[in-house]
Parts: sequence; C-alpha cells; structure tokens
Amino acid sequence: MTRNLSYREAINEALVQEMTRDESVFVYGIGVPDHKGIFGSTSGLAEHFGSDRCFDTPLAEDSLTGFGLGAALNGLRPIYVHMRADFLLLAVNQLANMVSSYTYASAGKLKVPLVIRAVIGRGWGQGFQHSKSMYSIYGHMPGLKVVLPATPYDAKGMLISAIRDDNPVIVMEHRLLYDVSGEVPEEPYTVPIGQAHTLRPGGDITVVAASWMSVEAIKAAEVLEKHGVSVEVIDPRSVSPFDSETIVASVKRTGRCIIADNDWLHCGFSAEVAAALAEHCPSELKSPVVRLGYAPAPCPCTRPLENRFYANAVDIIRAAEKMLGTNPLDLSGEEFYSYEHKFQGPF
Amino acid sequence: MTRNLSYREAINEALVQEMTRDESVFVYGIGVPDHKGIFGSTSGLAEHFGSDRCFDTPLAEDSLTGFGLGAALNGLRPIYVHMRADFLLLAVNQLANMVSSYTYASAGKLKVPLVIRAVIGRGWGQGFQHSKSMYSIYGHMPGLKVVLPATPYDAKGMLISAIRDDNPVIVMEHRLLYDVSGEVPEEPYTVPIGQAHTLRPGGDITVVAASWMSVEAIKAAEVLEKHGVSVEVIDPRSVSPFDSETIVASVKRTGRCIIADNDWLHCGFSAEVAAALAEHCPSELKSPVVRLGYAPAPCPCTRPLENRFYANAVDIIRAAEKMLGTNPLDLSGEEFYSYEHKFQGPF
Amino acid sequence: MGFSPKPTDALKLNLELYRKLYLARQAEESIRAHYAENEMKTPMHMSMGEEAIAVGVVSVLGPDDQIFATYRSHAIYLARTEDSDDFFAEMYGKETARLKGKGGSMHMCDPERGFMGTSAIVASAIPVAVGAAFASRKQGNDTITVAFFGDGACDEGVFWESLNLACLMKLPVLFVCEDNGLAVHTPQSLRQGYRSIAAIVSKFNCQVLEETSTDAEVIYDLTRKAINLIKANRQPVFMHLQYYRYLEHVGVNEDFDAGYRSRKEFEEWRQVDPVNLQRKKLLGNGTSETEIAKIETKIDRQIENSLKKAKDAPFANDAELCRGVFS
Amino acid sequence: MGFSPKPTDALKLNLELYRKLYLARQAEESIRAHYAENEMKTPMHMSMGEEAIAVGVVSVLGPDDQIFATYRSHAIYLARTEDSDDFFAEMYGKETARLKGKGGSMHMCDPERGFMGTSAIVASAIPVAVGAAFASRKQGNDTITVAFFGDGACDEGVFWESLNLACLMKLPVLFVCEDNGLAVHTPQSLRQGYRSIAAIVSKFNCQVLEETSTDAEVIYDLTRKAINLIKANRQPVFMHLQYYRYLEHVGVNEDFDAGYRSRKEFEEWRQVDPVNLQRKKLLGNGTSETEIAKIETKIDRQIENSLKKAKDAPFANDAELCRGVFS
Ligand SMILES: Cc1ncc(C[n+]2csc(CCOP(=O)(O)OP(=O)(O)O)c2C)c(N)n1
Ligand SMILES: Cc1ncc(C[n+]2csc(CCOP(=O)(O)OP(=O)(O)O)c2C)c(N)n1
Ligand SMILES: [Mg+2]
Ligand SMILES: [Mg+2]
Repeated sequence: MTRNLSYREAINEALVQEMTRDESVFVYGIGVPDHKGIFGSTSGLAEHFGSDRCFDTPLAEDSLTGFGLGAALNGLRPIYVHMRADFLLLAVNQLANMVSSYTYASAGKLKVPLVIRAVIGRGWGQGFQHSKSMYSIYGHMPGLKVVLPATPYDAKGMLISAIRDDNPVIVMEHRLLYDVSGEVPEEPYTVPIGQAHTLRPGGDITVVAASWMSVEAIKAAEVLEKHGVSVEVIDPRSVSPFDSETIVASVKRTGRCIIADNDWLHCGFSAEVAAALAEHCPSELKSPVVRLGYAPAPCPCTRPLENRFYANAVDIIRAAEKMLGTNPLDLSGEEFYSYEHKFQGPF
Repeated sequence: MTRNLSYREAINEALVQEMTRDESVFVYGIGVPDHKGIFGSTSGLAEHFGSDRCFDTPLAEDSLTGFGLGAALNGLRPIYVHMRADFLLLAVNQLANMVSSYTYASAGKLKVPLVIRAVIGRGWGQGFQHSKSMYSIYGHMPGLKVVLPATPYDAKGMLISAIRDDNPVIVMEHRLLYDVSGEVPEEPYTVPIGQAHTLRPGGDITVVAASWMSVEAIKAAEVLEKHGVSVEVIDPRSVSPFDSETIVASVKRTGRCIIADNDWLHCGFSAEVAAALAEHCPSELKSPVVRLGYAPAPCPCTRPLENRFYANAVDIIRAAEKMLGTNPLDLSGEEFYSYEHKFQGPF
Repeated sequence: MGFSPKPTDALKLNLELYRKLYLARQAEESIRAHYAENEMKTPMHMSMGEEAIAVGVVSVLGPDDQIFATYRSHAIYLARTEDSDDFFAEMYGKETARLKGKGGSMHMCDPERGFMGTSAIVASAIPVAVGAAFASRKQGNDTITVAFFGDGACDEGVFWESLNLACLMKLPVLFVCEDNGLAVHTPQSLRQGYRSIAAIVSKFNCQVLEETSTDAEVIYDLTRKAINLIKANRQPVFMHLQYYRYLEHVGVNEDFDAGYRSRKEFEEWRQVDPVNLQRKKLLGNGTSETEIAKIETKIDRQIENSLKKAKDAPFANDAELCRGVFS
Repeated sequence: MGFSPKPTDALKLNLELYRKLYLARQAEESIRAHYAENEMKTPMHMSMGEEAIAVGVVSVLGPDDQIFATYRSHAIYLARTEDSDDFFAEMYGKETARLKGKGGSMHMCDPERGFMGTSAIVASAIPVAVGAAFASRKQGNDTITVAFFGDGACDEGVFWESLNLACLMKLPVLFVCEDNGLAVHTPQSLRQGYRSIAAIVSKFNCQVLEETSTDAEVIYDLTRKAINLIKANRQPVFMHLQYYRYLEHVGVNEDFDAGYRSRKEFEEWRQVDPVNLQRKKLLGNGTSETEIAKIETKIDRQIENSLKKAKDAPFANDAELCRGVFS
C-alpha cells in the first residue's frame, strides 16, 4: 500500500522497519533520541527499540566515526546521524584513512556495513558553518558510497539499501527536502544505489539536478514547458557509484546540459558530471555545458544574500534561455521559493 | 644568478630568504627542526633562526591548524608543515569551517596569511595512508588557495608568493619531486599564484599534468615527438584559483586533451579540468577527453601493484595513441620510472 | 576599560556590571518580543542565564585583550562592545552592521574591539585562541586571550589538543568553560566518562578555578585572580563556571514541557538570577531605586532606538555576496 | 591460547614467552640482514626493544579477543600469530601472504586470528577498538579489545575522545600505551603540557596501571590483572608501559649519531633487554642452555624457511589492484 508521506516520515519508517527486521541495526548521534529527533526522522526509535539501539553521544565526531567502524567490523550495522554535514568534516580522517579502506586493508575479509546520515544544504539563516554539502569530497574516496535521495520514495528505499549494504554508505539529506511529501509504499523496499533517475522526460535540454536542486529543476521545467521548451530532468541520486550512462544518453539526445548542484562548483560533483560529458559525448553537445550552484563564497546569513548564494529554479530558467538563445521570459506570475517561505524558525 | 638546485633545496632557500626578510614568518610541525628536516626542506632553519621560529609540535593536526589561524589573524605568517598530506585530513574541519571563511566572517577586516605545506603522492611502498593527494577537496573550499609547484623554480617562487599572500595557501609538494633538479635564481622572486604554465608547446594533443605528472608528461612528450606526435604539456600549477583560460586556449588549438593527475579521478581535480573544457570548448574537441590518475582503490603497498596504481608516462603515451588512432609504439628502448628506481628506502 | 587594579570604588564597578547585565538581558528580551515577526532570520542561541559569566569575565579585560567565543555569544558581545546598534543591525541582517548581516547571531565578530569572532562548530575556536595567545607572546604584548566555550566543547578532541598546546607552550590563555550541564538536550551523564572536568584539567600544567555563583562581581574577582595567575605563573588558567540555560537550545522560547529538564530546576536558579541579584546588591549597597531606574531607562531607550534603526536600515546589495572572500 | 588462570607451570609460561620474544627479535634481525637487498619495499617501523610489551600483553589474550595496533606492530603480530610465513610473505609483498602484499609492514591484518588491523595515522585505530568493544558487549561476548598505541597518540584529540567514550560506555577496552618517550625524534618535553599521562587518565572512570619493566612475565601478570579489573569493574583499563626504541623511527638502522638521543641511554636499556632478560631467567629457573638453544634453532630455521618461501613466491597479478575495495 502506498501513502503520502513526508521525507522525514519516510526516513523514520525505513529506520523502524530495518531495526525491526535486523537486531544488529542501531542508531546513534547527538540528539537522535531527544524530543526533536533529528527533524523528526529518528522520533520514537529510542522509545520503541530501547536506549541501547538509539542513543545519544558526546560531541566527538571523529572518534564516533571510528567507533561505528569498529562496531561494523564486528557485524553490527551502525547508523551514525549528523544534524549537519558540516560536523562530518571533523571525521574526514576516519572516512578517508580508515572507513573507506578497511575492507581493502583486510584483503576483503572484513565488511563495513556502516551508514552515515548527514543533513546538507540550505536551512534558514544558518550561515557558513551550517549549510555545507561537500559530497564531492566523500565521493572522491574509493571505498565509500555516497547517495543523495531527493524524494520521500528514494529516502526510504535508498536508506534501506544503505543499511543492507555491506559497505560504508553516506546518505546526505537536504534540509529543505524534509518538508516535501510524496507517495511511499508501506512495505519495506530497496532502491538500488548507483542508478540515476529520470524525473521528467524532455527533448530540448537535460538538467542534471541532485537532491534539493531536483525540486528546483522540476519547477523550472514546468515553467519552461508552458513556453514550449521541453526539459529532461535527471536526478543522479548517487555521487558514488556514479551512473554517468543515464546522463550521457540523455545529453546525446538533447545536445544540451545544465548541471544544477547544491554545492560549490569548483572541484565539486558538478565538475564530475561535466567531465563525464567531456569524456563521453563532447561532439554531441550543441552548446557548452553550464553549471549552477553555490556562489564561490562562504554562505552569508542575511536573507537577500542567502537567496543569491543558492542557485534556484529561476537561475535554471535563465540558463536555459541563454543556452537556447531565446528572450528572457516574464516570470512575474510564477511562484518560486515556496519552501523557503514555508520554512521558518531556526534549522 | 641562477644555479642548479634540487626541489628540496629550492624550498629551503625560499624559507631562509623569507624568514630573513620578515620576522613574522615562522615554521612549525612535527619534525621541522630535526636532523631529517622534512626531507631536507627545513634543514638548518632552527639552527639559523632559533627554536621559536622553527619548532616541533605535538601530534595534533586539527588544533595546530587553528593555532596557525590564530597566529595569522594577529599578523604573524605561520608555515605549518605536514610530512604527508594524509595527516592534513585531520584538519579538514579547521580548513573548511574556520580558515577558509575567517576573512569573510570578519567582513574583510581580518587577514589570514597562513601557509600550509604538505607532501603528496607516491613515495616508496607507503600504502594507502601515506600516499594521498586529494587537493580537490581543499580546492573545493572558497577562501583557500591551493598550489602544486612542479619544478624547483616554481617551488621557490610559489612558496615565496604563498608566504607573502594575505590569504591561506596550501602548497602541495609531490614526494618524488624532491629529487628533481633545475635552474633556480639565487635572489628571492615570486611566481604568481593562479597561472598555468606551458611547459612544452605542441600542436597535436594537449596534456594537462600537474605536479609530478608533469614530469611523466614531459617524458611522454619526448617519446612521442620522436614518432612525429607533437604534445603540448601544460602544468596548471594551481588548483585554486584555477587558470582554465590557458588550458582552454591550448585545447582550442590542438582539439585533443589528456588530463593526467596525481589523484583519484572521481570528483577530483581532473574532473574540474575536464569540466572547464565542457564549459568552454566542447565543439572544438576532436575526440573525447581522457583522464588518467590513481586506480579507484586504496593504494596497495607491494611494488607491482603500486606501479599499476599510479598513472605514468607510458599510460599517457598509450592514451595519446588511442586518441590519435595510431598503433602502439614499441617502447622497449625507452627508460621509464627513473625516479622510482632512484628512490630507495622508506619515505 | 583597561586592565587595572580593581576600582577602589566598588560601587562604580557594581554599577558598570549592572549596566552590562541589564543591557544583555534586555537586548535578548527585545529579541524575544520581536522574533515572531520573522524579520530576524538567524538562529538564536540565547544567553539568558549566563550573563554573570559574560559580564564578569569581560569587564576585567583590557582593550587589547582578545575574545574568541561561540554561537552563544550575545551577552559576551554586548558586554564587550555595549554596541546595541551594531548588534541589532546584524540580527536584522542589515547593511549598517559591521558584518552587513553576513554573520548573524551565530557569527558576531568585531576584531577592532577585541571580539575576534566565534565558531558554531563546537570547540573549533579554542585552538584559534591558543594561536592568538602565541602571537601575543611572540610580539611581546602583555595581553590575554580568552576562549569561551560550553561544557559540550570538552567532549571534542580539539579541546584536549588545545589545552595541551597552551599548557606546553605556557601561553597567556584564559579558558572559560561555561557549564550549563547540557549539549543541546543531552546531559553530561550521557557524554562524560569522568566525574570532574576540573579535576582532570588540573593535572595539566595550568591552574584551575571553579565557581557556581551567578554574582557577576564574584566572577569578576575570580577573573582578576585568573589573569594575575596567568601573568605570574606564565601558564594558562582554566575557569569552570556553572550556570543555567533559561531557554531552549536554539530559539527564543522556554522548553520545560519538552521533558528533558524540569521547570523546578529553573525556578531554583531564578532565585539567583544574575540580573536580579546584581540589582538587589545595588539596592543593598545604597543605590536608590531611582538611580537604578535611570540606568535601566537609558538602556531601554538605547535598545529601542537600535532596534528601530536596524529595522529601517537597508540590506546590503548583491555585490556583497562575494566580497571579502579573499583579502 | 585462551584466557585462563595463569599456568601453574610458571616454567611453561616462561618458555612460551621466550619463544615469542625470540621469534619477534629474530624476525626483525632477519629483516635487518636482508633489507639492503631492496626486495622488501615497505617502510619498516621496527619493534626492537618493545618485545616484552607485545609478548606479555598478547600472551594473556583469548582466541576471540581482538587487537588493534599501529604501523609498529611486528612484535605484536608475531606474538599473536607466530606465523612467520605470512609475515615474511607480506614484507616481500607476495601473493602468498594473506593480504597479498597490499598492506606491507605498516598494515598487517589478520582478523581471523583477532589481529584486526593497524593504522599508520597515529591514534586513528583507537576509536575503532572502542567500537569493537561495544559490539562485543552488545553481542554478549565476554571478550576484550586491546588498543595498542604509542605515547605520541596521546597528543591527538581522538585519543581523548576515545578514552572518554570507552569510560562513559564502560566498555571492555584495554588501552596499551607503549611509551618510548619519542614521536619520531620529538621528545615529550616538546609535546606534552603535563607531567604524567597516567595521572590524567586516572581521573577518568577507568583504572590505570603503570610499569617500566622489560620482563615479559611482569607485563603478562599486569595484563592479567588489567583484564580481571575490566571484567570485575566493567570499566576500561589504561596500561602505561615504558620501553626504549632501539632503532631509528623508520628503517632498520641505529641512529645514535643523529644527535637527538645518546647511545649511553641505549646501553642502559640493553642491560635489561627483554629477550636477554627472559633467557637469563630461564637459565636461572633451571632450563639448560641446550634446551634454550633447541628452541632458538627451531625458530631460526622457521624464519629462514619463511624468508626463503617469501622470496621465491610470485607477486599478485594486476587484477588484485582493484579487488576488495568493496565487499
Ligand atoms: C562539532 C559540532 N558538533 C555538533 C554540533 C551541533 N551542536 C550545536 S550546539 C551543540 C551543543 C554544544 O553544547 P555546549 O558546548 O555545552 O554549549 P551550549 O549550547 O550549552 O552553550 C551541538 C551538539 C556543532 N555545532 N558542532
Ligand atoms: C596523524 C599523524 N600525524 C603524524 C604522523 C607522522 N608520524 C608517524 S609515526 C609518528 C610518531 C608517533 O609516535 P608514537 O605514537 O609515540 O609511536 P612510536 O613511533 O613511538 O611507536 C608520527 C608523528 C602520522 N603518521 N599520523
Ligand atoms: Mg552546555
Ligand atoms: Mg613513541
């Protein structure tokens, strides 16, 4: 049976079902058992499964990542939750030097079924230390999988896949997505890790848009469609492994590509997407690839600058117009930023 | 006056000259004052300038990066040295959340003249925890500059530029380069940060090769030249700021590009180079871009696998042949891996 | 300002302390009154309850001493600068603020007045303070660097590294641990594998001072002692100071209904509320109700005025977005 | 193996300890003899001097206990496995090694025998050991997890975080700090802002044991005591054990001419060399020179044989390069 669930509910359901199915799954991190429950995503777990399967921790991201590794090596399935991906930056050493290489270091004898969840991207006036994504730096490390579910359906299915995976998987969840709703089957299911998803077919331009940017891209596509421009929106869903085939196949058809990312561009995931095109279909490109993302600056707090810091549907529309050589549309009748307006109060 | 100096001597000379010129410059890190002096690059500094300007530290990369930041905010010019870039991964939080944003966070009122030196890449049987480069992850952070001097001339000139820069600069030095010699002027000079350098002009293929890979690329170009293939070798020299113009201009002429990196490919610097081509000259590409770099695995220790892990001149030659559709050359008469053979003993 | 012997005029000091306590408290009351208007779009980590620590410590510092702090720094910032214009302009994210709204509540920074900035990544500013103290000593300055942080910061490895570094290098650092027993909603029993942080730190080469008082003057005196110790022994001092956080971790409301702590505890601490306590002390010391009301009215007007100016001010234009990334 | 009461037959124990001590020592002597041939292309961080710690601790452990260690683990690995075939195959980077040469000297790993791997990033394996201990307890196993690390590891924040975590969660972790006074060439006076690590750690909720002996039996007894304490108190134990590093930090040579330490110091420690000490003890206990020589000859042959096999073995083929990145 399928119901309409929010992204946070979808995550919560995945956790409940997997913890029920498998005793070895446990959830830890600052705030996971408290009344806020990581924006609701871990609510009820401590009550339901007990405080030894859902527990609070000291502030110690580096050691707690190693802790998860040690538990995973011994057959447990830890899920370490970070309220913000900015805090994951304290654990880069464990990820790069330990977690990602432990299976290789044991010549395949040891498995690392560790899941790390981290909230990324824009929130509400959060400034430069609570707004980062930086998935490219984790995607850069062989031995790690990095996924970016963008819908409630994927949030549940990819988290279940991550939990059942015998390898370390980082699941990055955009803060603004938590309020997005969609159809979610009640029974447990998996969404394979490493497959892009075509959210909307189209023939004129391919927009590659992961995580929150897929919401912006859909909005842009809807607006452009009214004006006769057909946009194909592809959600890569996974930074690593990366499904370049789906994207390349689409661009071979459309000949045009806009990459819209929730991150800085330079050396970011958007560069990898563009590189795939340069490697696989440069001659099919009718116009140069365009990348959109964070402004090349730390994120400012004040709303007007924050609005300019993040790329959005309007930026995608403008880029598409430029690429097609058409005149700028009058967008005054359109409603943008619906989530930013809905979203209020800290975090 | 110009002399032939090794890369390590060139670094050492830059340090001596800048420390002499400016009292606020100091050098710190594990081993900087010892008898090995970071492969000779810091030898003599403690003796010459005293132990409060060249000093040993605890093993505490995270806090010592913040320490450098605090000193830099107050007008000192710290140079923090890491024997291995793998250890810099413990300080990613300070770099991403503090160092890179401090000037912005003070609305430009505070300067951060901090230099971080870190040794990257292949050494000798060093395995997966002493062979990383990962400059893309630092290049990804706005507010940081990241440079990769590849010659003794640049080693001196770019280090002096970095020291005099009022912004944080990470200088990454490939271990194998330490034994390379070249012409170096005696007097202090600067090499501007953010300009690529065409090491060898050519018309058939552009090879973009930073740091150690430029040595491999030159070797490949020499071999290919004997067989009538003219290779242009460009050393980007700086990951951030990134001089895409020089590279794009070259590829517009040659129509072909091989990117050879000292790092993993996925979401790496090589992706940014390829992305620049997709953004600026896709229609000028006569054939798809090719990237070479680390194998997608942690680095193994044993020599035969280690040899396959790193890309080298032979790989560049084979990629060029494929790109040009010519038959594989007989390379049996050529001498490759000269440095790997020369290099012996740990580190 | 200026580090000097304690004013022989204790009354003058107590008036100064009260002025700052009242300013910090009322500025936050003003935030509480206006936050729901949704014009201050910045997450607020309120100081209410910790004012005695902020005011007591900061009031001892000289003009060249430096402060590094956290996302929870309203009181510290106001005690240091008493500049409510800049404060509210920043809360409203306006161009008229020194930082033009780029920082917001979590990231105030005013280096010209020795408020060297904050970090919202717990414990991350502590090593920066240690480096600043190194610079101070190297440059032959006789200044102190203060690192404010919460009890949660002691969970992080970088705290231990920084403590070790400062003790090793004998740097003039004053570590101020503002202990409210909580990290967000997590009590110490779920975070600390030890009984007393003070007992552990005292085994490093530094001095440890502990206090539970909410009397700003007590904190002031203790801080004077701390700074004397730093200068006399050429060693850092670690101050462990307890207080009670009145409001939710982030946001402007009470949260005693959330279940992780009781209103009763709050009521007990309210008995010794730092602002009331100081007011009562002044009354007991012979200051008249009228005199006190005069101070209060002046500050109320100042705040009202700052708030109005902030509301009326323009936002920075888009060009600010990428300005100041590099020097 | 197997955690059991101390053998009533003390002689049997002492023979076992000697066998392992001699194996560790001679394996490294063999490396020294052959390293210049440049066939073992892996940086060697030699154990010489620490054998009593490695052998003493490891010999107490049961088959399901787990060990996490560092790049300096030859003696620990050999004490645990006594498998010189695998050891030398890995040093020579050959396909016949369990790890097929992917690890080398710094990264031995044999999980089937409880040697869970090492880290060459100082202190990085310590939290992993804590997590393993958590799994052990959660799974209802009665096992111990041992984290070996050097004194330099205590400089790193992650050490403090891990110690706190283990003490907070009351996990069955045995922390073994092998203190040789040095991190590469840097003495503790340039790294530690405190007098005694043991004094600090004892303020956490754990037990601390200290020892300077180079007698493997003393270390063995102390480790038994430690494990009893862990089980009785449900608390971690921190063992602080001193030794002298005979050779350079990395490499197979002496380096007393480098200037950072004196040969005299070395000569003093040589008086109590752990292998000699144990040998003398055996002689004193009535074991004959012939009996001892028999043990030694057997091990000499074993090593010679392992070395030859390693030299003769093939390298893994290229397909191994990317095998085992993922499960
Ligand atoms: C490194 C890091 N981890 C987690 C967080 C999320 N977080 C924000 S404040 C906080 C609690 C900090 O507690 P404490 O240091 O005692 O300060 P207090 O809020 O009590 O003043 C946490 C966990 C963070 N900001 N940084
Ligand atoms: C995080 C980190 N920083 C620096 C290094 C370089 N390094 C390798 S071994 C070593 C010294 C470690 O000393 P200790 O922990 O006492 O171990 P020992 O070598 O004395 O056995 C250092 C600094 C490293 N490997 N990892
Ligand atoms: Mg607190
Ligand atoms: Mg040591």
